[in-house]
Amino acid sequence: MFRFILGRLLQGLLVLFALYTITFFLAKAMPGEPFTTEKNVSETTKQYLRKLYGLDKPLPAQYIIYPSKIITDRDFGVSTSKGRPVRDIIAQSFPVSLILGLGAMSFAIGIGIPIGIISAVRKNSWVDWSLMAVAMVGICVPAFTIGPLLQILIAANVPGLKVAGWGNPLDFLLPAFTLGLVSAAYLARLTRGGVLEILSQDFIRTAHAKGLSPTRVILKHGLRGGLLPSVAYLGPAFAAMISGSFIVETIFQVPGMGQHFVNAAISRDEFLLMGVALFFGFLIIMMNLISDILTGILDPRVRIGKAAQ
Amino acid sequence: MSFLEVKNLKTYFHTRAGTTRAVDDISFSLDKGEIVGVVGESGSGKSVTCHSILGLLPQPPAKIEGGNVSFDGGEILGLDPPLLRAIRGKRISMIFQDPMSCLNPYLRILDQVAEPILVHEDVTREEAESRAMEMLKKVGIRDAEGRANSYPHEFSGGMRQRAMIAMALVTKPDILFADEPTTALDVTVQARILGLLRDMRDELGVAVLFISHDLGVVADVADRVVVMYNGKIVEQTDVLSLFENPSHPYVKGLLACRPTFETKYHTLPTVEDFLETETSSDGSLILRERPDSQERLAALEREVEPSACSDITLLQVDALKVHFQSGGGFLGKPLEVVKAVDGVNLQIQKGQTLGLVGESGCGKTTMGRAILRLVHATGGDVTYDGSSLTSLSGMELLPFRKRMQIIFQDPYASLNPRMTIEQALIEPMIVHGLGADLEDRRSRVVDLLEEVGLSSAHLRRYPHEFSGGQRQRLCVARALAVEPEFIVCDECVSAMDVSVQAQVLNLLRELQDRRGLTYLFISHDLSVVKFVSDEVAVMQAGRIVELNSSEALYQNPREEYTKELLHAVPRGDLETLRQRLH
Amino acid sequence: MSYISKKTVKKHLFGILIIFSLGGCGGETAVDQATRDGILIIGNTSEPKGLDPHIVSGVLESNIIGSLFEGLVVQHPSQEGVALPGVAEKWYPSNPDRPDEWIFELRKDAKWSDGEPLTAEDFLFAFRRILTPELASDYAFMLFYIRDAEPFHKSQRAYLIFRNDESFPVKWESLKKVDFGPNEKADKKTFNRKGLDHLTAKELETLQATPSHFNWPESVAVEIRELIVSKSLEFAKSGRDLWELINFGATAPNAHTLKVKLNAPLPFLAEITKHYTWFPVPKHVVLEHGTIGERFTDWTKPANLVGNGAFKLKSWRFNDHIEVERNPNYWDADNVGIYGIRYLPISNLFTEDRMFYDGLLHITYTLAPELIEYSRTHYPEFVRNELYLGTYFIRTNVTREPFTDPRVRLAFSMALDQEAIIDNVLQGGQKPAGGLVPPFGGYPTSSAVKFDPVAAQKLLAEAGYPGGKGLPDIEFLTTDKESSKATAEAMQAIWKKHLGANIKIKQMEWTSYITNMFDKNYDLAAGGWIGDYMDPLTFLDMWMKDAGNNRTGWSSETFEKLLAEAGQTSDPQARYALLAKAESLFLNERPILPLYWYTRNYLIHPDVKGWDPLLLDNHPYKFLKLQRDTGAMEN
Amino acid sequence: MSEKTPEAGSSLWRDAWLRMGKNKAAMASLGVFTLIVFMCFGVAWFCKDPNAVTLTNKFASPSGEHWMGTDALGRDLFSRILYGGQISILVGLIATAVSVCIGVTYGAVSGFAGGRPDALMMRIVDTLLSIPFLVVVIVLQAVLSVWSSDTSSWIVQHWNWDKTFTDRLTNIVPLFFALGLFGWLTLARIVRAQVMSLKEREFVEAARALGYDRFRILFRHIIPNTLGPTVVYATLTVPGFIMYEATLSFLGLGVEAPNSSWGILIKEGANFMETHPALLIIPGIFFSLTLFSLNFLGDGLRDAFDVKASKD
Repeated sequence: MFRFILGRLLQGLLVLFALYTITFFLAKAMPGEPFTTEKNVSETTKQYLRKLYGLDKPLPAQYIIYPSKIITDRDFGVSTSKGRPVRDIIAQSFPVSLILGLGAMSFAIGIGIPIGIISAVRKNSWVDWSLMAVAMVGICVPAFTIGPLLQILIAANVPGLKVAGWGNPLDFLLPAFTLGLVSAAYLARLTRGGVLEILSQDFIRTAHAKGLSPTRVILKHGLRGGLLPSVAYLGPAFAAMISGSFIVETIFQVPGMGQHFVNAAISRDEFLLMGVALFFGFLIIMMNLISDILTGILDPRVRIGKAAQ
Repeated sequence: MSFLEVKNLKTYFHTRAGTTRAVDDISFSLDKGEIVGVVGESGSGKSVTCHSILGLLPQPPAKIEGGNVSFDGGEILGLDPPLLRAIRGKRISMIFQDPMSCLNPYLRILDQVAEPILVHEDVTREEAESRAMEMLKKVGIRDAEGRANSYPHEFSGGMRQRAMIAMALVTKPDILFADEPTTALDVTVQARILGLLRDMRDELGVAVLFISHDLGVVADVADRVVVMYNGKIVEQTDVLSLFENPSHPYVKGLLACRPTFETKYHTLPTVEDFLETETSSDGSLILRERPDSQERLAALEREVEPSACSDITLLQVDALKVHFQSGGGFLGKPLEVVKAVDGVNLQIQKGQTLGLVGESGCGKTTMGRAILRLVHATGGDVTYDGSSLTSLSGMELLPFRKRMQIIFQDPYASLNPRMTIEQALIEPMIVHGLGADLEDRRSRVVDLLEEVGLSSAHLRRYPHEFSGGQRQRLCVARALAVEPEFIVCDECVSAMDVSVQAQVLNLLRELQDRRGLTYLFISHDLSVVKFVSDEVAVMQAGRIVELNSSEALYQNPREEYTKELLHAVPRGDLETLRQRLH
Repeated sequence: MSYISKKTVKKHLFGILIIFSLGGCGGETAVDQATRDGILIIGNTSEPKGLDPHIVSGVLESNIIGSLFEGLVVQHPSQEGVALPGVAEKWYPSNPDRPDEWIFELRKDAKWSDGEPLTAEDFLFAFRRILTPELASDYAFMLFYIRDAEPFHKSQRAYLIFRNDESFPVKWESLKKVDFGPNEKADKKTFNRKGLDHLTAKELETLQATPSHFNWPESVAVEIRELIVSKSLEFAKSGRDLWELINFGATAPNAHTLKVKLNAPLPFLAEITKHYTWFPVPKHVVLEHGTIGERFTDWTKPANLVGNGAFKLKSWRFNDHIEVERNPNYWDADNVGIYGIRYLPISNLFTEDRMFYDGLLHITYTLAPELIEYSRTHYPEFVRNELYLGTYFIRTNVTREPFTDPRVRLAFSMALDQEAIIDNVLQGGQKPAGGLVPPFGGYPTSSAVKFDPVAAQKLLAEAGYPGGKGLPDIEFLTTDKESSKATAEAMQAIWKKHLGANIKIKQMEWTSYITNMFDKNYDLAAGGWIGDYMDPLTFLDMWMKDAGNNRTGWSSETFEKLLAEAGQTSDPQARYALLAKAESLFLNERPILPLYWYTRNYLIHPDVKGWDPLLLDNHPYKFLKLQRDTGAMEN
Repeated sequence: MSEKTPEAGSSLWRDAWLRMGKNKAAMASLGVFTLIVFMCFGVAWFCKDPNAVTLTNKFASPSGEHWMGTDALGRDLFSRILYGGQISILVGLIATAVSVCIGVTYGAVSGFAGGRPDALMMRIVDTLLSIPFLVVVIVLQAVLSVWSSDTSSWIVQHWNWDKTFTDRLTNIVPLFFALGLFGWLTLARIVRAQVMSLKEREFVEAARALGYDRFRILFRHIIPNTLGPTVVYATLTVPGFIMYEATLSFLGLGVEAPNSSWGILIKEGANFMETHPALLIIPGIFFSLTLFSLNFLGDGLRDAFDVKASKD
């Protein structure tokens, strides 16, 4: 176990380094630079700015300086578009995204998995079909449609719910719903498939033969294995959810991390860009690792130690 | 009135393809403390009967069309689900055939064994667990305290079946339905489990409905026997009279087609030698005794001549070793080396059959695969027809792949479910450059199918459309498609009904005669090995403990282990039966 | 499974009940409460890049800075171009006939929000700071009117040393060809790459020893070369900075007088000083947290920020809000009408408007074009539509066929049905642009640009493309906004219809769009310009040859001569006449195709009093009042 | 036993088709999908010019002239939807096909190889999953927009193709590139998991015993058995691709204005939610109908190709 985690974390470091390399050169390949503006800024000023941010150095030097600063000083550079340290930006916005992501995930799990189970149990009935159709709607309807719809239909009419903003405990409800909807739909479909697969296994008959109630059969015997596909899906999905979403954040005015992915790219803010990309890469690595460990816990037959070599 | 009384039970399956009468108007009874054997081949309705009684059938497609089942004086057919659940697992328990797939792989053994108590009785978890632990000890799980928290996959087959039995008995039920409880097990384990069932009956007064396709096993435990064929009961009598005086041709066939240590036939009789079937106008099956069965049997009764010991050594195995690393897994078992095959020497002469017996986990399957280079040997050498195989690269190995073949235990798993028979048989020819063109290959496929006794009309069918016996014939045909000289038969009849087993064994023998094939016949069934082999090797814990000619080994086992194995085999003959009953 | 579903339903019913029970407390909106508390809630597009007036350059930052700092003069709340006393009580040119030197008399009770007195020294420090090259301020050019400010900012050391040196043997202008600045294209081995102005003492010594390290133009005599190098070295070695050496334009005769010497007469200097680049910064606080040229210091952090405006920073939650509260040390604190302002960085226009409808905002930053119609129907009393000092136009690339031909440019401009686009696509009450400079007091607004498809077709035919035949595909560069796409599609259809031109629309995200425009990698490019200050010059000087925002490739010596002449003219009327002449010349050539003059569309709650239309939208918050407007938001 | 003629052609495809025929939901979906495809690729050519702007007739209600009304620039919504459907259906199907090809191959190779190669390949997937997508798009836009206009003019010059058509074509290709580059990652993980369990099955061992090379085992024996989950997941990714196309088109990578697609119509329509909901709802209905039918079709296909399912 320990060796496995250690190995995966070491691989994770390599992934982060590869990710850094790719992001670095992609950032350099984008047209324009951080100081491209509409304003009448003189070339001298731009030179000073480049020097200030260390962007006047030759590429190989820049390539080495950034990671070595991260390692020695935990310094992720200063955002060229926000004028503040990247570390502060992530430290300020990630907790928000984390709360929103956790809300979205609880919603996705709380809705998606029960729907999947009910659908599996009532396979090929109208209940199943209509639930799966609802799930399809969840997958089809993009966030930039469902978000405004919620604002117009719900927030504007339900007292206590605000159209947008972040501060009151209730404020996270609508954005979390919007963010979690797609995942809920995916989870519903994956859970349905997983549970169906398990329900066709012989040991379910054993469970029935023991005289267990159908509920107990499904929850105790069917669910554990039936959740495996969902767990595999949730790894990257959870990483994506807690790192924020540009669309949901701008629609609901949430000060989260997702907008930095977009804004950093558009303003060629390469330090912020690499900062959030590395952070997201870190989340992906950790979540995939956790999802693999969870798979191992859920399914004692899986020897992830073997799979990891 | 008996404790359990089944009257005129009818269970039909309604599918798109039509209606199948899985259980067709059967009646039987079971008394307290009685063991009743239910015998029949797969599809004869044995399991459906049990499932019907317990309400475990998926409805639809199944539907109970009629009949009564009274249990302890009350009707239980069509009982309210909650009331039926109170009986299920509490008063009537069930053991299933395959303990691996019937135990929940995601839950610990102890949890699963304690669950029926928790559900049916108002006890604390601690109490339930301690009772479960007691029961686990009672069914003979060594080191129960230490192992009860393991998962099913960490148990061997026998241990799993014991856990199943413990799970069934932990609520002290009145009746136990045992559905092929030993079919997948080694003979020694089987003997122990059968003993256990008898002990439980004696100790707890449990009535057992013992389902099996093997009359030999039933003879070892049952007081009375019910024989089913095609959804109907064809014979129902006490066990002794069944063996002494079988009346139904099907029963006669079943008794005859089992290879035993005493079998003298060159070719095994099959059920077809006794039984003629005809579909009547209303769709039901009419069973008739073959008028010529005596002649047919007589034709088979030819003393087996020990085949002339050819002096060409086709295969030579020297100090073969296969070691695996195991453990080091996820939840922290230490890394250990498993010596699956640990220094094995043997040789097989051309045209002969070497039988390899041993309990599951002894390394016989690994050895078969190591010989074919399907697993990598850790040490030692395999020489085939003068060339060493262990050092060959992938490309150099290709010619030997053509000459050496393997047939696996599960024919269904070893056929690609998405390939038609034609594709599956033509592909090896393409790979090995056999046959001039597609037409030629097609005609070879047709010939092959006929050789293994299948109709060439099924060329475009998929494996799932065949019965188990047919599938194994397909596997044989596929192995033969590359015209091999040597075939490893890895438990290739172990999962089959005895009647089908007889057909496949006959086929293998016939092919050996015709093509001069050499077999390495791996099996845990000593009777079968005895029937097919010229020489037999007994394997234990990765080593060969005894190797001798078939006759000598069975008559005069030298090693204690061999004796133990031989002793455990249910003989299923009258003498043993009489011995048991007195 | 009925068990599961029932339980699920129960759980959710419970959740819904919670929502309603928590939500059911009164019908008062956030805005109602804010009005009572005297807090103005205002939409402000996005998170500011900072609050340092010398570093930021955006409108949204200026909105916040406008409450935290105060300049020499203050914009009148309702009258355009009128300056009220700010830090300065009085201001006047020392010579009214030639207003190239201005005197500002600062009020004696001016204080920083931490109670420290505000003196002329703070202004000098502020000017010096924004012009310090290391600070790399985007907007430093706003101070280039001040004498020597530009060469100082551009580190033109040699220029500053020699231009005012009477003993220097040659005329400075004759040295134009020398590489004083950095020259990226120069040979790596020479110092030309770094530029003479930027060499360190050590490098200058090397150069003195081996003059071949620098490529001089032939015309510069060897003695001059040596003189320049040795003087530069002397200066570099002295350890003094440029500031001490040069005769800089801003001086402080005493603590409460500021004297600003300009390059040329500038009658509207007061207008310019309303811009935040001219605001003072607290020298004592800035220097406490870093040096003058340090860009990232903590002095603008919420705990440290000290200003001189009517408000001071109360709280700042990144990407969520910035709130300011009254500054008790403000000289005019007694007359400030509101208690605070809450700025919300709402980047999504729709969200902003919906928040307004939901009673969460007093004023929106903009009204989404798609929602104008809806708002006019449902919330007519809240919709504002005001002129804004800006022009929307389409740049043409005059270096590429077919727009090298002025007739083609004119044809495209004349075929542009401005009113159809305004009425049907934009719907924001914009005005068809008759010229480059939007209408404002005193300046003779041009009406040269008119929709005339027949004349356009004729011109196009004259240029050799009758009915659009022979015209190549024309690439129209625009941004990824939905509204600019719709405008582009409408123009595409209009040009197709009237001229038979084939337009290919190239949508790009912002920086790519700017970069392509910079690289002149376009045929037509949508664009616009918002005036920085109330003068036509802000729209005209960008079309000079070397101006950073020209980007069309167009230039005209006559045009530049006219602008230069206007720059030396003190009489406002004569100056406007010259500028109008330049504009008309420009429009005859038409390197850009004016489409409309901007309007601002936004929503404002009637509780806000004293928010009057201003062309530059630079509302002085201290005059605002919040009062419950009876009859508002009854629904 | 004696007849030698095989049963009349019960090939995998025919069998699958027959089984499909019995699945009502799948057949209805097939009908709907065919109808939509027919409308977009057939009927569309007889409709009004989808790009004809009539500014004065904006937001018109449905009428005989404009069956579904007009949009914000007075263009006929119906023909815009049909023409947009051409792009969206192509993007949805081709991008999915590309990502299925890459994802299945990659995942299968990774799972089959196991050990170090597998770990390496999966870490590459982790890396690609974390790369900021927008940055890639911006770079691609810069690089490929030059490529597409060059290619377009080359084709027009050398092969004499219709210019408008060629332009549309070369504009779309970079889009597939962008979508295909990242669309396969999750699928690869799914297929890998499948293959890991399939490669332990006995028929794979049988294939090895028969001397089949790894290539044959992987592509003929293992990959066809991963079909079920692949089809289901692939149908789930289609809406994602179609909506992505809209975002990319706005960034200049894909459909060039004034041409349209469902994604673009929905994205633009969403802005008129309060005032002209029809602009969102009508394209939305076409979009979801297509996806619903594709989804049920996918389920049907999975069942139809699952030869085991017909056992009972």
